[in-house]
Amino acid sequence: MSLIAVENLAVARGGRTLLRGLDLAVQAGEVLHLRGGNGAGKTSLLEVLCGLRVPLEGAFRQRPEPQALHWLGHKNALNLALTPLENLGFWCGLNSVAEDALLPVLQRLGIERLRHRPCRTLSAGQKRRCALARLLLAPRPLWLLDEPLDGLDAQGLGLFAQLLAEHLGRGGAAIVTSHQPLPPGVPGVREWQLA
Amino acid sequence: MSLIAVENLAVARGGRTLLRGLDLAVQAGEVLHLRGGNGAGKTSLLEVLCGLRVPLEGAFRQRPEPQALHWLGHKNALNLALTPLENLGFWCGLNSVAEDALLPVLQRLGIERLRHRPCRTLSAGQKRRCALARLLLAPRPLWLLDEPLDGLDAQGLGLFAQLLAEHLGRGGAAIVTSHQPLPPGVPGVREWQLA
Amino acid sequence: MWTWFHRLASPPTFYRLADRLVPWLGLLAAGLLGYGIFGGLLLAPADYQQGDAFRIIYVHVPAAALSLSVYVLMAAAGAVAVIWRIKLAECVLVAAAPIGASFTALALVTGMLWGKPMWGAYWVWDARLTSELILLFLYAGVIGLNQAIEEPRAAARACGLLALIGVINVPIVHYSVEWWNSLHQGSTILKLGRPNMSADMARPLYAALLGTYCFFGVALLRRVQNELLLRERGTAWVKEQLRSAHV
Amino acid sequence: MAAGVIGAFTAVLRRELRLAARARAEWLMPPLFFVIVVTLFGLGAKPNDPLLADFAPAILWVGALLAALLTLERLFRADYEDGTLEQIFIAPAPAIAAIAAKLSAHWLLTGLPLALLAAPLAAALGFPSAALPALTAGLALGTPVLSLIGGFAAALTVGLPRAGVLLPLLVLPLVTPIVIFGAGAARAAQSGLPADAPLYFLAAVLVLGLTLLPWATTAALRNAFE
Amino acid sequence: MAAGVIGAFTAVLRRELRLAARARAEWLMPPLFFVIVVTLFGLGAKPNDPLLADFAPAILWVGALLAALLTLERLFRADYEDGTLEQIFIAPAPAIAAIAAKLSAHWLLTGLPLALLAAPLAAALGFPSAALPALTAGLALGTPVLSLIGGFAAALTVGLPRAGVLLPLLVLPLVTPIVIFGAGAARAAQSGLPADAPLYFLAAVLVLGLTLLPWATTAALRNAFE
Ligand code: HEM
Ligand SMILES: Nc1ncnc2c1ncn2[C@@H]1O[C@H](COP(=O)(O)OP(=O)(O)OP(=O)(O)O)[C@@H](O)[C@H]1O
Ligand SMILES: Nc1ncnc2c1ncn2[C@@H]1O[C@H](COP(=O)(O)OP(=O)(O)OP(=O)(O)O)[C@@H](O)[C@H]1O
Ligand SMILES: [Mg+2]
Ligand SMILES: [Mg+2]
Repeated sequence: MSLIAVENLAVARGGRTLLRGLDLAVQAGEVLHLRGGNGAGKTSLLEVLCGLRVPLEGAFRQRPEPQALHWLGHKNALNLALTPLENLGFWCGLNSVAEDALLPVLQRLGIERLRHRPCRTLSAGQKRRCALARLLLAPRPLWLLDEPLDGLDAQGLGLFAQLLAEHLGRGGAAIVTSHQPLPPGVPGVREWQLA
Repeated sequence: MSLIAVENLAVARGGRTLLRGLDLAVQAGEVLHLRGGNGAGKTSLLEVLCGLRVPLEGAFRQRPEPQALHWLGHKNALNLALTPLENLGFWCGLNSVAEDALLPVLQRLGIERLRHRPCRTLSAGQKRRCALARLLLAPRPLWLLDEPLDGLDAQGLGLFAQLLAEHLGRGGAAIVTSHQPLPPGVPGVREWQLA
Repeated sequence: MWTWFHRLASPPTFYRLADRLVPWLGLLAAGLLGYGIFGGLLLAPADYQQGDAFRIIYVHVPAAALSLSVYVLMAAAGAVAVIWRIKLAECVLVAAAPIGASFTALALVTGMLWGKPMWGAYWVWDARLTSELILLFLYAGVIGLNQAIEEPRAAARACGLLALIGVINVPIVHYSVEWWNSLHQGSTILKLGRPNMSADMARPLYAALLGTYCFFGVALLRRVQNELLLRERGTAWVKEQLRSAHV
Repeated sequence: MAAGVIGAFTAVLRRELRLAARARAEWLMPPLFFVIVVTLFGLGAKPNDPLLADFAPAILWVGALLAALLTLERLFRADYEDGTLEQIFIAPAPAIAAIAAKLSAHWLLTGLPLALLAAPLAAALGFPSAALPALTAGLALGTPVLSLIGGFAAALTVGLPRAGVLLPLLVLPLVTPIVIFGAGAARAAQSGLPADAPLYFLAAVLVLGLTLLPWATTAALRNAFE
Repeated sequence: MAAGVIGAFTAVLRRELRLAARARAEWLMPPLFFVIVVTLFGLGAKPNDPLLADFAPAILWVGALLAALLTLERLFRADYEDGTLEQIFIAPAPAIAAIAAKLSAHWLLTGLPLALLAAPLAAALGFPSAALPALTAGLALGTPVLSLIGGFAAALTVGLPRAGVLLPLLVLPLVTPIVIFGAGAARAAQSGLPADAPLYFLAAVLVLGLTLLPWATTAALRNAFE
């Protein structure tokens, strides 16, 4: 069974059609690595897939529920005046997710020491880790990730690969954009080149 | 002759000393690739080197003039309501640089078609290219670049390597942070690992 | 019915329909307005109280009535644009705003000119007058919002939402003379059936009123056509249209 | 689903109040501005000038409105720019819960303090104390509408480079009826007339606003993603 | 160096005006805003209330203060957040040239329109035409000071996101004397008294502000980088 499937999708930005006639389906246990030049439309496509943007044409054959997907955009969705703990705690409340997992998740991502510091004072990679923490706060089958590797150091890349592999092992799936190759250790990667 | 040299530098953020006793000098024709984990202090160090931040200790043995360095931070310094042409034109005015080079530079970076669109409508990589354009608008011997590869596609990486190589060929130098290895084709790269 | 509606709302169909409608509507507007102005300014007898000053009515009342009707039309178009995302409705909304603002300004200016001889001042802080001024600001808000948002479709939908909320001001303008004891004349003319105005005066007024509606129709259709060409540039039917117009 | 709605509402409300506590300056601004407006008019008049009391309803109402305006621009902008709004729209709970919480927080932090401050300020202007209940009731009913309409306008202009100037143009025409009736109620009470009619009108507008504007605001914000 | 200073100043000024002009209707917004503020007071009062003329100076000055406050927050914030401010401080020309240009642009876009519009607006409120010069002169002298003080405050808040609790407490009291003297000059003229004393005071404050505040603002912004 596919976790998300679209048919004959067309995506437009500012009156220009970027993608057309796209058929795409992602199965459990699979990572779709979206590639394409700058401006190819990867971000726009992900926004359509997660329901933020209306496609120009086409339909979902299988549309995931909001409870079934994680969206990690280019922006980290962190309020800079709040601490990681407060930011993630807010996300938990918004999604009716228990907050018990917060501390272990922060530990897993190596930012538990920073949890009481306002996000304004975190480095670029530390913020990105904080955003990635959401993926672990609630188990959701489909991850839509836009440039998740941005700003991560070598250790961070390894950690990300590990998290993604575990997610796939539990029957999850992911669609990931990244200009660099995904780090080694992730099984089931399928590349998809946008025009 | 080194283009920049510091001695016994210490850098602190929020009361915590990140780097201490750093001696560093960069010669013409050389690229210093700063590496280090998330939060190691790479960005803070670059900000000290370009004069935006005051170091905790230490001194410049050789301090570049403002006219002699380019600083490309993590942020692109683009106003999203203005077009690339307007943003870069403003930069030229601010730096008393002639605007004739604007169009060829945009062409070189492959964003001349976008020059009349507000930057809000550019993709992440297109914005980064626009920020990189400043490096070519005025010839300056020292480039300080914080994660310049962020968001660049494969073609962009190649282009960056080419620009950097040309810069070095003209006797320039650069200090670059990047978590990914610098693209092949850049001579004279020296890695420098921060604690 | 629904499919018919959809076909009408498709840009090329509407564009051609508008082309056919405009000449007739224009003719009608010219005739009615011609009679209204001529009859009002020359034929109708001078008012026994106001003398010739009352003749401003032939401009003031049509402009004021249009200023309200156009906003209601915008709100309706806004609802269609927001709910069904129909491009034509977006164009109607955006195209109507400047016309409506002009009528509002005209009503204000003629009213002020009339107010000087009648009430002794160009401006008084009266419910009718002030609410009409606010209507002008509401139009300005729609126009400003449309210009400020760069993505045209998003701009039109934002304007649609604003027009939907702002339309509550229209009944306030209309009923202001009844709700507050206003200096301004009550609703008499527009109450059909029992006009308390001599027929010589009333007939040109009705003609001018209808003629102004027709004129608005012409202006709106033309503006919508422009808006459609602009938004659909690059599509086959626009290229076809331009070719046949020898542009 | 209901649990999700309540959870989202309280999560957003908690966060807003926490943010306000973090940058206290932002929320001190409206009451301060309010006090300054009143002081300014007070300084203009002669001491104990009865004119001041006559004009007090207008001063207080316009002051409240303008003070509320000051904070509107910030209402959604930060969340739009840092991506939080995306998370709100993507969350399982309907987005309107979060939006309603933001609007409530705005009222708690600006409208409510102003309504509470009005009585002492009015007294300082020589406003008769018998008429204070009508003034306060009017503000209590009217300030939520100011927050609702203001939030709607802020949603329409979120993400615009210079919303600062466009925003008042959108808000002020929409709120004028509120100001007219609110000031009207206070004036009626001041001259010993019954103030129920305008207060009922304000209550009706509040109910109307509560049922319509959160939806319109949510639609306007969603629209900002295209 | 002088060429660099002038180049930087004009580059920043051009950019600010261009940003303001991006939405074509933008330059119409400040005047509309003032007209609306005046209208609001007109509505809050009884129809044709003669009190309006008495309070006209206060109304116009509150409008000026509010226009300044509404637009201040964004004066440096966008540039700080997108990195433009870094480029300004790293540029060869001294940063004060760019900062002065930003402050000038702010006055051109908010203070100047009000000073120009004050006369017709005051007339609409029934303000005596003999007193108009004093009112306009006061605004012409006072609005630049509002921009300067406000800009300084905005610079402080850009750098001190959390510690800025004291800020509005500092800023609003700082501008109140300006507003009070400005309104005082108009009121003096209105009652036929000489208005020179408050106008001289405003002029003195303006000179002082022009010599001190651009530097202080630049220092506050530089401070924001640590
Ligand atoms: C600036 C001043 C004025 C404004 C803003 C204004 C506004 C309006 C508006 C909005 C209407 C349309 C009402 C509706 O359709 O419900 C109207 C109608 C009318 N106005 Fe004025 N007006 C002004 C001054 C005057 C003056 C000075 C007179 C003459 C004494 C006047 C006479 C009329 C008449 C006779 C109608 C038609 C009323 C009817 O029977 O429906 N107006 N005005
Ligand atoms: N304003 C601040 N106040 C306090 N600490 C800060 C502040 N800004 C950054 N830091 C801390 O300083 C350290 C260095 O930050 P910096 O941004 O220089 O790291 P970096 O090496 O560039 O990391 P990255 O690879 O993630 O970009 C981090 O641990 C960060 O948490
Ligand atoms: N708001 C907008 N209005 C008009 N065009 C836009 C808008 N946003 C994006 N675009 C254009 O749409 C195209 C796709 O953008 P998108 O962000 O999806 O690209 P991307 O594949 O994610 O690129 P990158 O690799 O640089 O992140 C780009 O050419 C961009 O210029
Ligand atoms: Mg992208
Ligand atoms: Mg960094």
